[in-house]
Amino acid sequence: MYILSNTVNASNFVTGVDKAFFLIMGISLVFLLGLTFTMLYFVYKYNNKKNPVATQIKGSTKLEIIWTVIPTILVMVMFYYGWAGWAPMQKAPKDSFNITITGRMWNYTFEYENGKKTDTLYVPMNKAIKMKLVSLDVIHGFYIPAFRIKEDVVPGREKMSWFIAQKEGSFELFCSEYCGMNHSYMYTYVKVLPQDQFNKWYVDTVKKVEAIVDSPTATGKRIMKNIGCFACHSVDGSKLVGPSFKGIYGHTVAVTTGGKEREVTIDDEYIKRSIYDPNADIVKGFNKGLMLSYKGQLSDDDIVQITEYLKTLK
Amino acid sequence: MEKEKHHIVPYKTYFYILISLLVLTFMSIGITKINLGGYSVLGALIFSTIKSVLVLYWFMHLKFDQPFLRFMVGFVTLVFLAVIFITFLDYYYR
Amino acid sequence: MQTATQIPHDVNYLDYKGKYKGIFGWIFSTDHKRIALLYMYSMMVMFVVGVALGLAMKLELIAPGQTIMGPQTYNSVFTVHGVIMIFMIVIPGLPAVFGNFMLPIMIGAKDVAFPKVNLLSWYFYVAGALLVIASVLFGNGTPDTGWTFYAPYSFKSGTNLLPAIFGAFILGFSSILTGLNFIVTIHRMRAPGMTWFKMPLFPWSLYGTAWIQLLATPVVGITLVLVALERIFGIGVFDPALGGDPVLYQHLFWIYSHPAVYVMILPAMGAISEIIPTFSQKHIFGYRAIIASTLAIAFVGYFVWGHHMFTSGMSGTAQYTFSVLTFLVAIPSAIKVFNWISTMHKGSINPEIPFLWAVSFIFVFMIGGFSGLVLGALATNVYVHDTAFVVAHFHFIVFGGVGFSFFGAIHYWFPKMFGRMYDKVWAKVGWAFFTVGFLTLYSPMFYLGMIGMPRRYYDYLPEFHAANILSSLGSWVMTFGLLIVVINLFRSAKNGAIAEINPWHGKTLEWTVASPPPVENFEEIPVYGEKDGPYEY
Amino acid sequence: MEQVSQHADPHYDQEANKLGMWLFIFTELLLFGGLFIVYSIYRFLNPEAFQLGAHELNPTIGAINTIILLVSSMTIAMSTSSLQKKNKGLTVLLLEITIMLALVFLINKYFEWGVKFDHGIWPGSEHLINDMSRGEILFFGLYFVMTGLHALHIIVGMIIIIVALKRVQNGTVNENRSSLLDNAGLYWHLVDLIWIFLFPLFYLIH
Ligand code: HEA
Ligand code: HEA
Ligand code: HEC
Ligand code: CUA
Ligand SMILES: [Cu+2]
Repeated sequence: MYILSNTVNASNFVTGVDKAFFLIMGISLVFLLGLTFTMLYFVYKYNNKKNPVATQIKGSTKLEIIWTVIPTILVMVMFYYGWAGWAPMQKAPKDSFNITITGRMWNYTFEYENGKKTDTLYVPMNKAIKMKLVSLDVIHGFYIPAFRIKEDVVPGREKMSWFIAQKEGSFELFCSEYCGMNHSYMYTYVKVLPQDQFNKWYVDTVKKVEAIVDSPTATGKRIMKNIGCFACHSVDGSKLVGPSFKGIYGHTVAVTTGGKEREVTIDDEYIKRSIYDPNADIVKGFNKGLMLSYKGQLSDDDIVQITEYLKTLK
Repeated sequence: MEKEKHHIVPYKTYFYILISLLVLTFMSIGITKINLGGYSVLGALIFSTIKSVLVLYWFMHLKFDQPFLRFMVGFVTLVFLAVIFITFLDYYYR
Repeated sequence: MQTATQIPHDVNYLDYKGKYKGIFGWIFSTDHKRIALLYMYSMMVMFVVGVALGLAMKLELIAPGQTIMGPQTYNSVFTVHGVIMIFMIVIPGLPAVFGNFMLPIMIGAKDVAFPKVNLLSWYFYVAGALLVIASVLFGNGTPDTGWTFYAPYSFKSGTNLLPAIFGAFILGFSSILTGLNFIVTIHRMRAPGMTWFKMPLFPWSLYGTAWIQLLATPVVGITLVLVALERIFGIGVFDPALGGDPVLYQHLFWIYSHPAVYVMILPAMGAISEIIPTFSQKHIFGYRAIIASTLAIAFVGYFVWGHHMFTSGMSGTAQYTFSVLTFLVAIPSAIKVFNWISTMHKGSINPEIPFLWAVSFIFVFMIGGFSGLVLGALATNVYVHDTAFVVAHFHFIVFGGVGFSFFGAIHYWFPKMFGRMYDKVWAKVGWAFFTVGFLTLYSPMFYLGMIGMPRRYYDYLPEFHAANILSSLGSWVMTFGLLIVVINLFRSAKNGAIAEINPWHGKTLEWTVASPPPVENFEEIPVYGEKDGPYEY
Repeated sequence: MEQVSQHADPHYDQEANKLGMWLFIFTELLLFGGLFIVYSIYRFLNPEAFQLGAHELNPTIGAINTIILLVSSMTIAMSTSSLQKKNKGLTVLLLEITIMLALVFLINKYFEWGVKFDHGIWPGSEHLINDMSRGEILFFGLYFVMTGLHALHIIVGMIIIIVALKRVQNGTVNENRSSLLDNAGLYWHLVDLIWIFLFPLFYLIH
């Protein structure tokens, strides 16, 4: 159980939530065991072999009042602890470190204030992190079990979530709200680094060092990985939500354009259109409306890089 | 089977009710013509409520029916209003 | 027009030859007992599909990665599983089967108030079910939205949702008509002398249920229509791209679907409230308290829907209001449990099979209910919302509650309905396997939720593996138990020993008529005197 | 004819029929209630857009339709009285008037919607989606759904009234067995009731 494992106090919310959890579980267990054993005892004690004639008791107002009032008090206590563990989640401190989280089918992209984009969430330890949650298509759920936080990412609404990570390490980050086919693959990790290591990472990547790139097409691949194309497109020929990228460059596909079928040869122009205006040409056998336009998220430059990479997928 | 029942409502009662309904309709048109800002919604709703009470009581015979029907109508209305109220707890305080 | 044919009173409803022959004697029959059986058999067909899908999911989840199906299939499977189980099994479940069969007899009436409407509601049920099935078989893909049809995914999905949505709509209509019928029946057709507070508790629970059906179902009806219109025309009401608010969809959906869970459980509780006094041979403890709690659940249950939306971004005010109300609705359930257990106190308990089901009902219901408390508290809900914990909660309480009560009820009323007795030993064996399997199947899901496994997950990380294996094993044990129970009942309906009129020495009116009951139940409408009552042992 | 249906039928329970109809009306109220919730929330979120949208609608047609419905409500209410007074001819006449009024209502609605279509406004139309604010899209979406659903109820109501009319004519509905007519009346008043709220909410509140 997380509650007992090494993620204790991984974030500032753990104590509050777990306290409520234990309290409710504790009261529940007492009642569950108590009532079950009473019941079994009655079944044994007042079995018709031992007790052939029942004593008719029709009720007792006193008892009814007692067992209305006591549970009422208990549930109000439960409510209070539930509320107390939850209330701090509602408002982030002013000096928080800001990250924008964009959910789409089926990956998250994390964007930092300096423009850095990643597919894994890197955060400094012991610092309040405030996340702006944005969804581009359907509702997703931003869920880090170890931190006890969860917030739906709703399209058309700006939502917020925040935490202070208190433990170094790597923790799962799931999409908790069902969002279509690859919902269960929409997970990634939070990497909690000590402040100095984080700073180094943070500044490092700003430079967008091209030097570490081992092949000319790796940039395209990295862009695609970070923005999540591979959630829907494979590179090995298998059909996911969208067509596979394997060998697409230069090939001819059947598409529907404005209701009419036609054949096109995949070239730079077509790829660009597919990314900026995906619903213009719908590849036969695939559904409209799933792929969203990446206008404003991918520059023409990025697309050139992507195209270069796609050319290599023979 | 039950003998008693059926109070026969005279035609002219219905006619008076219609006249009141029409008057209320014109009043509500009138009141929304004057600019009351946010209160015009309230005004219009008040008129609608009065009108619906008239319809319920006379046209729909609630006045002459057993009390428990009136009670049920009131209950259902209250439940509905409570649902709207609770939904607004979300939107109003967002 | 009713023709004045003389209906014989010594012919039971199963043997009666009416105007129509063979199968038409059933599907054109307005006899509430035949309609009840029609419901039961059609539900059973759907139920087999639902169970098979459930088992398929458990098989898929036995190991990470692909086991027997792809992700898209899995999503369709849990959607259809949820839709079938909720809209076709547990919502109509007890009211349509035992309510239809027993309600008129228990209140001393010859039939329900509107027998034709009753039959119509069954036709609606079949039509709705067929439409849902059509969405599986035809068009471009089985619906994959989950039974909740959340916007905006429900109009992004390219699958064949419209028939499923209209199917659910029509099923709602069926449910409304049943509820309407029951309310009128209870108001108008109680036997002379049976005042409201002499009515047995099962009819009382149906009365509370019927009001929920009546007042909540139309809301989901219109919501589904809006989703359909959204898909067809793009009217924009829930589409964020057109200014709509997807969270409003959730409000409307749960305004129905939360009360709907009480539509499921109230009749189940009603049946338990009949079984326990009969097998304790004792007056039910706190008759009026149980009635009050039924009505309180029905009423307060209408206002707690928001607890399904604690992470959707409601205002803080709404969140704690809903949390408080959720906790309040738990109290009447507590009252019922206490009263049931007190009824056993100083009784003369005959631990027959219906009673065993009732006791195990109380046990699993408590577990389900307590996990509901964890979900109702804000902090813990945020943590376990949309995880396997929720799945465990609702299987314990929906399927544990309703399923156990259904089996309790069928073992209780079976001799009355079919005039025959089942094999009691096999019934116990089946019950034992079922209960053990049930606990093995769903308990691990609590644990999975607590370690953070989200629900509706086709694939999972290795750390979730062990508990999932256990759970899958449990599903087989339980199904084995289920098979024993069902086969036993099926065989006994034809070949069981002839049952007595009142094998359990019950005091409610259904035990005064022949088994199986004659066509119009009572030759002469019974009259309740001063001293009579449903639980006067 | 009248004699035939004189004998009391043990299966006929006027009170039960009435209660059944009222319960059905409750479900109808909540069906529209769902839409009213949607309306009130979106109006609350987009007050200006809803006022702009309301300007597009023609209050005169709305008012005329209101009057038509109110009058028809009266005529059908009167018809239940006249049936009790055993005045079959008048009952039939009043029901015919009711049906005519309902028809006029629908014709008005037809033209009203027609004008909207001419302006390029219909659910999902390009004009709506491209040129109008989000709030207005919602306004018109709700306008079409709610008035459309209401019109559907008018049609259903008409059918019920026609059936009742036929039954009054052939005597199966009479002063002793008036449930069908009473229930047709109740249903019709429900339609009226809903319009009483729709009218100001869409046409009036500028
Ligand atoms: C039969 C159906 C049924 C019933 C009766 C209940 C009963 C309850 N449910 Fe459940 N619920 C569902 C069916 C049901 N539920 C379903 C289907 C879902 C999931 C839907 C989906 O998302 O797909 C769900 C989801 C669900 C959620 C949302 C979870 C989430 O998605 O985040 C919540 C949150 O509050 C909740 C709470 C409760 C509570 C507090 C009760 C209470 O009524 C329980 C009361 C009972 C008891 C408390 C036990 C008995 C009491 C005692 C023995 C006495 C001692 C008691 C005290 C000291 C208090 N339920
Ligand atoms: C009554 C409701 C009901 C029932 C009985 C079941 C039965 C089963 N469920 Fe159910 N399940 C749901 C309702 C139900 N489920 C719902 C609502 C969801 C959510 C869907 C969604 O997310 O959208 C869900 C989701 C769900 C999941 C989670 C999917 C996910 O989130 O990834 C899983 C996982 O294994 C599962 C498994 C099973 C199994 C193995 C069975 C069965 O195989 C068990 C076998 C059943 C029995 C042995 C007998 C039960 C008897 C009765 C109920 C009475 C019979 C009545 C008549 C015959 C008339 N179900
Ligand atoms: C939500 C799923 C999804 C995501 C994410 C996605 N796509 Fe697509 N893509 C599709 C679908 C579905 C199609 C086929 C329908 C169509 O043509 O619009 C498609 C089609 C394409 C095509 C045309 C392929 C062909 O064979 O003609 C290209 C090129 C493409 N996508 C590139 C990308 C790139 C680059 C990205 C990432 C920046 C991306 N896609 C992200 C779903 C997706
Ligand atoms: Cu994104 Cu699930
Ligand atoms: Cu609920």
